[in-house]
Amino acid sequence: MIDKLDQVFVLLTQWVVGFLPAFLQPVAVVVIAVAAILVTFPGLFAICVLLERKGLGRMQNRIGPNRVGPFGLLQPVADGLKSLTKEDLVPLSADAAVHFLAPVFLVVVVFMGYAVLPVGRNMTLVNMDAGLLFYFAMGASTELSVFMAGWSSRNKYSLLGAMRAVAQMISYEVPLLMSSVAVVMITGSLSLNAIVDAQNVYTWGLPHWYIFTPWGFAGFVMFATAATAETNRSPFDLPEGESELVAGYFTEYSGFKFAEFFLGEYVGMLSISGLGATLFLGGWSAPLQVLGFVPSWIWFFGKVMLSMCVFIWLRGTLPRLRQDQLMNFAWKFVLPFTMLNLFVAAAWRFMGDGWLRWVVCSAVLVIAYVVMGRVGMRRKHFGPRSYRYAE
Amino acid sequence: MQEAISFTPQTAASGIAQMLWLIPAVPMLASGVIALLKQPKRRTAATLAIGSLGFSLLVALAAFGHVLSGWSHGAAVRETVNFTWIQFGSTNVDLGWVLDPLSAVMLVMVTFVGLLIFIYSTGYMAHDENFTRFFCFLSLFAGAMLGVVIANSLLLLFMCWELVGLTSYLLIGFWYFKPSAAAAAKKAFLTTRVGDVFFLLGIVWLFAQTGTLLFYNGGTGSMEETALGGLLAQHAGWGLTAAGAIGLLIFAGAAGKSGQFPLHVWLPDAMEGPTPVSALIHAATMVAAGVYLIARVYPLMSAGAEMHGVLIGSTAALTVVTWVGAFTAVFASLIAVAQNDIKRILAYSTVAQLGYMMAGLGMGGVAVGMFHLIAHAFFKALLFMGAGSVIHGCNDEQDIRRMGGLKADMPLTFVTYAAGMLALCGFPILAGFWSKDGILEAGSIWSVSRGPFYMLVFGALLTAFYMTRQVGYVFFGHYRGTKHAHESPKVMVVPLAILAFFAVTLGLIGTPAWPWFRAFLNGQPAEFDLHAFFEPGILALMGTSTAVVFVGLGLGWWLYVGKSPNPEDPDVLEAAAPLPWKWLSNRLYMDELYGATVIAFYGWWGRVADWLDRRVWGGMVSAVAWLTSLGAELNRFLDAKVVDGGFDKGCEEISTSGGLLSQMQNGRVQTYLRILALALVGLAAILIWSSRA
Amino acid sequence: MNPLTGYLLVAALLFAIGLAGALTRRNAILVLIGIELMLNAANLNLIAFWRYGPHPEALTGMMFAIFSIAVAAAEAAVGLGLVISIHRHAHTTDLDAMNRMKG
Amino acid sequence: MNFAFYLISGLAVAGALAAVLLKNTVHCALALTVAFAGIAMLFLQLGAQFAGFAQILVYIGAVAILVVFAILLTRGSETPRDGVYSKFPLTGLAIAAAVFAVLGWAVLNSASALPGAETTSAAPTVTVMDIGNALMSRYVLPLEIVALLLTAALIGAVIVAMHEKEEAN
Repeated sequence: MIDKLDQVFVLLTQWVVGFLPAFLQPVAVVVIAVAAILVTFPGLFAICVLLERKGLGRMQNRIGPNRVGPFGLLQPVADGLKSLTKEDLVPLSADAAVHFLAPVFLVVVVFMGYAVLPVGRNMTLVNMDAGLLFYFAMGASTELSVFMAGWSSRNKYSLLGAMRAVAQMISYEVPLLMSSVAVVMITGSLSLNAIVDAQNVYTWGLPHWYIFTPWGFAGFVMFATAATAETNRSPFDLPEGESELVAGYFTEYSGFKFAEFFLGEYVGMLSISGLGATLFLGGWSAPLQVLGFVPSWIWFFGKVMLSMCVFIWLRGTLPRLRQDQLMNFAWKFVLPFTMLNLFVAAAWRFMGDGWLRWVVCSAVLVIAYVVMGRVGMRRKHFGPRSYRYAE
Repeated sequence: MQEAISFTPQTAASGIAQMLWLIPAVPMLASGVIALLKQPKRRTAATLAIGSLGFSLLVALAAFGHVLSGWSHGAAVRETVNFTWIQFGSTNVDLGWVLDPLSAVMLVMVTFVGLLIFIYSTGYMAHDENFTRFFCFLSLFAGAMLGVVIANSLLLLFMCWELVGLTSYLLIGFWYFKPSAAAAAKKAFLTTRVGDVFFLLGIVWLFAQTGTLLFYNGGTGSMEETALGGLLAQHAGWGLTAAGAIGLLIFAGAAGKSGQFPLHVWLPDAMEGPTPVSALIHAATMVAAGVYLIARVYPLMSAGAEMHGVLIGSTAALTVVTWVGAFTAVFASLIAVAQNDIKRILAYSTVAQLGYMMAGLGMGGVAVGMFHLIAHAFFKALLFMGAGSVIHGCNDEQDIRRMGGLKADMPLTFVTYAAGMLALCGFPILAGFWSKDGILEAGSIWSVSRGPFYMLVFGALLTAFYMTRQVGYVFFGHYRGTKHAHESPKVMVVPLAILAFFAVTLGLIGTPAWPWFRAFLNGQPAEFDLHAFFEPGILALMGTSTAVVFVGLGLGWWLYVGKSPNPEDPDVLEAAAPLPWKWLSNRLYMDELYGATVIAFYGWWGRVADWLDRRVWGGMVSAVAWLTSLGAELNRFLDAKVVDGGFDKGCEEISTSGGLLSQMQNGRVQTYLRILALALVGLAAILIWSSRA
Repeated sequence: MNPLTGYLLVAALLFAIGLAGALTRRNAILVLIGIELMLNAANLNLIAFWRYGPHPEALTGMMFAIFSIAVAAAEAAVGLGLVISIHRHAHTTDLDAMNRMKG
Repeated sequence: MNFAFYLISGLAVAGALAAVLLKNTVHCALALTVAFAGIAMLFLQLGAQFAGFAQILVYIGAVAILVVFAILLTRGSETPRDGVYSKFPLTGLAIAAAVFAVLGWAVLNSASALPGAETTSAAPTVTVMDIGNALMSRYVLPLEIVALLLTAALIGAVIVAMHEKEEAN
């Protein structure tokens, strides 16, 4: 029974596909899976938007949206209708084609990411051998769409915002990759299913999640920071910093295209949290062996929503980083730390079981964190500000 | 007579010999200091000159005393101090000085006479503004003359000889603003120079043969037997031995300096200089240098003379010396007769007397010649200074026809002048008589020929005649001059008196009875022997010479004394024999003869040289220049046609084609890419085409 | 027609298009784009031959392509860096103007 | 030859043509990314999965962005003053055509001799593990050399494009 509940969606699709002629079945399976993804994640998007506005309100000691529907639950529906009906303005000087293509390309690429995420047991759209690589390949393309958006609207602020966003995304893409490489090194395979299977092992009831290993924990922390930067959220949301660049690269967008960007951003956050959960939090594996009965996809979505809460929580508390601080942090702290993490993971791998490897790895990581934090990030006593005007 | 002189072997030079070099050095030093003085410093110049010469006199007397004491102890003294002057390669040139009777006597004579003349000239030159310069030259001359006297090396002697020549030039041309004085100085210098050239040839030949120029060097000197033996062995053409030839060459130098026959022309003209100069240089010392040189080189000249029993034979060199001396004596005396300038007469008389000395040396040996030289030095200096005081008295009037009757106005000068005149003529018992007598005696017994004897006797006659003529014109008759004559100051008359005393008494040291001088020079003991007079020919000889002197005096007295003809009308002799008189008064046209021959020759030779230089050498140089220009022309042609035409044109072609190629590299990347692609296509096409078979 | 020739033809076409781009465009960056295209065409050839070659399991073709991709990325980075620095000095990206290396 | 191959190669060629011929440089860059995507898909179709994803990651992710940055930094986005094409565009095209003709001719002629004409073997499944092993065994030297090369290129590009300090004043 539990197994049935766990595999409910899989069985459902097999039942539906059964009606179709044989040569159509593989295509049908794929179509159904894609449809499922396209339905669930935008739904989650709506929930997150509400959750975020309610959460932020609560954090800022105010109620948040409660006018639309009971306790404001219909607020996302209202937003959606609003964006659909709003007039879609395109600036005259804008480059029409690229202006139109930018949000489309963004949404397409972001959804492509979900192809390899293992939502539940046997519930991966495409079980690719180089799944992680595919995911990062798709992740890398989002910068291009951001650039197209910023450049095509022929607006100085949007171009500036786009440039900042692209620079930030490139800077944090490398640490993102490096931290995930540690996980790949330990599991020995790029496919996400293999990674989840590797973590889905229990000793004394406790799962072998990578987060519970010193290098895993460090890796997860770095992955989380890189993820928030990658999705331009909270402390790193400089590109669309309202106070300076109005709305960053999508200032000139309105109406549905603006909604698409919004959708793209939130779906990106969901997918990156999903990846984080898969890599470090054991994907759809249960936190305790005893809880094994609970269907796998619940754990996956639970972890994703937990990450979203953390995102929202971060947004409510941390102030915005300045551009140079942001870049310095990326190149002078996160990247070196993740590289060190690789070495520690290798050491972890070859030091055999026992308390020794725990002590050594954690000691090295803590010392590195303190030293790099103190030396690297010490507030430089800044000299007089030097202005450099664009040539 | 010339006997082998036994000299004590060279012992370590005594103290005085060591100091001998001070004698010439101090006057020279004095002249140097005077040269630095300013013109108005007259007193210091005079005191310096006289003081230095006085010091030299004292040292000379000390040296003479040393030699005298050595001689009196029976050992003739000859001490030499030699040192190496310069050394090149293996040979080295030695210099040195010698102290022996000959140099001692000369030292005393030169310093004594020089001192008297210095004192005399302080008075005579008092009015001249170049007083200091005069005394500078005088002391320089004295130093040089003393250098010649003490020299033991022919080279040192030659150096001082030239210095003497220089000072004579400076002093003759002292009044250089007078063109005649300047010309006379130049003439003197050049003629002595001709003589000196032969003298230098002699020196070099001697050095080549004997390897040393020192006279006496402990046996190895050039005047000693070993060197002389070597020289005799050599034969130098015309039957002369090397010794004879070298002797003759040296005699040519001496002839130049002492004014012998061919080179005597400069001496009369040298009278242009101030009178003390004439007295010092052209009477007493410098002209004597030539005679002294022959005396010093006598062993060389007389080397190889055969002995005829007692009489010593005569070598070819000595014969030549004698004949030249005799002829000069007669020749100069003849000219002196027809002269009207008081100093010119004395000049010709000096030339004559020098001829006597040379003849004396040639026939009678060193002692005879030297005795006459010493005697002559005294009375000729006296005569010149007397003439000087006469001229000074007559306000610089030199023509005797404008003087006369000075006997009364200048009694002291007249008395001393008369003494000197009598000594010169050879008046019995005066100095000149004994010295001339010695020479005549030597001439009478000369083995070669009796010609010179007769010529010398005729010369003595002429000497007596022209001297009385001169005294007659100057001191007797009435004064024909314009201004009133006056006696000279004491500082001039006192030296005259001293010299007069010596002119009278000097003869005693050389009389046949007591030949002290000859003994002293030859290093033999001298004993007093009255019987010498009674030798066979002596009395006859003395009788003939006194007779000759009296004939001369009487003739002169008869013709000239008391007549005082007025200056314009001709001389008595001139009236008697106008043609020979004219010849004699024009000095036998010797100057014109030289002018016609030597000067003409030089002129001609100058033109030849000029022609040679202009035509021959010039021609060659221009030919070379022409050749180089031709070469340059050829080079230009070659360069233009061959190099430019061929080579450069070729290079241009290459560079233009290079230009075309460089179009390809125009820096644009795309052109390279196009070429690349085309090449690819071409290559592929070829490959495919070739492999299609 | 066997599939390999198809791929080879496509690669050749892409190569020619890249070459045309490199030859005709004036802007240096577009020339670089042309060159990138030519490189990709070459990679395509490599993988095509690897795929239809006799020993696909030897992985040589694919490895070669991977290394070529890496090197091409480096080349693109340096090339664009050069173009940027040239632009800063000569204020132009016009290829014809960059003929300082003229012969 | 199945329909997908025609579709994808058409996409790639269209992208390439657009990249070469378009006026606006940014459009060319974007067209270039399309071409890269097309080529990546061809790789995937040929079974080289790793190469395909690497192509996407490297070219679309990095090189395209780099090109776009370069365009913006050198103000290429404004239309150039003196024409888009170099002086002799036609010769360029002609040469390119000639090269294509030669290559095409060579391919067609040697079609018979090409391997794999007969065996339509299934795509060899290459797993990342095999690639890893190959890299670490047979191709370890090229790997190290490429690592060195990339570092050098990284530093070199930075230095070349760095904005010298002194030039600022």
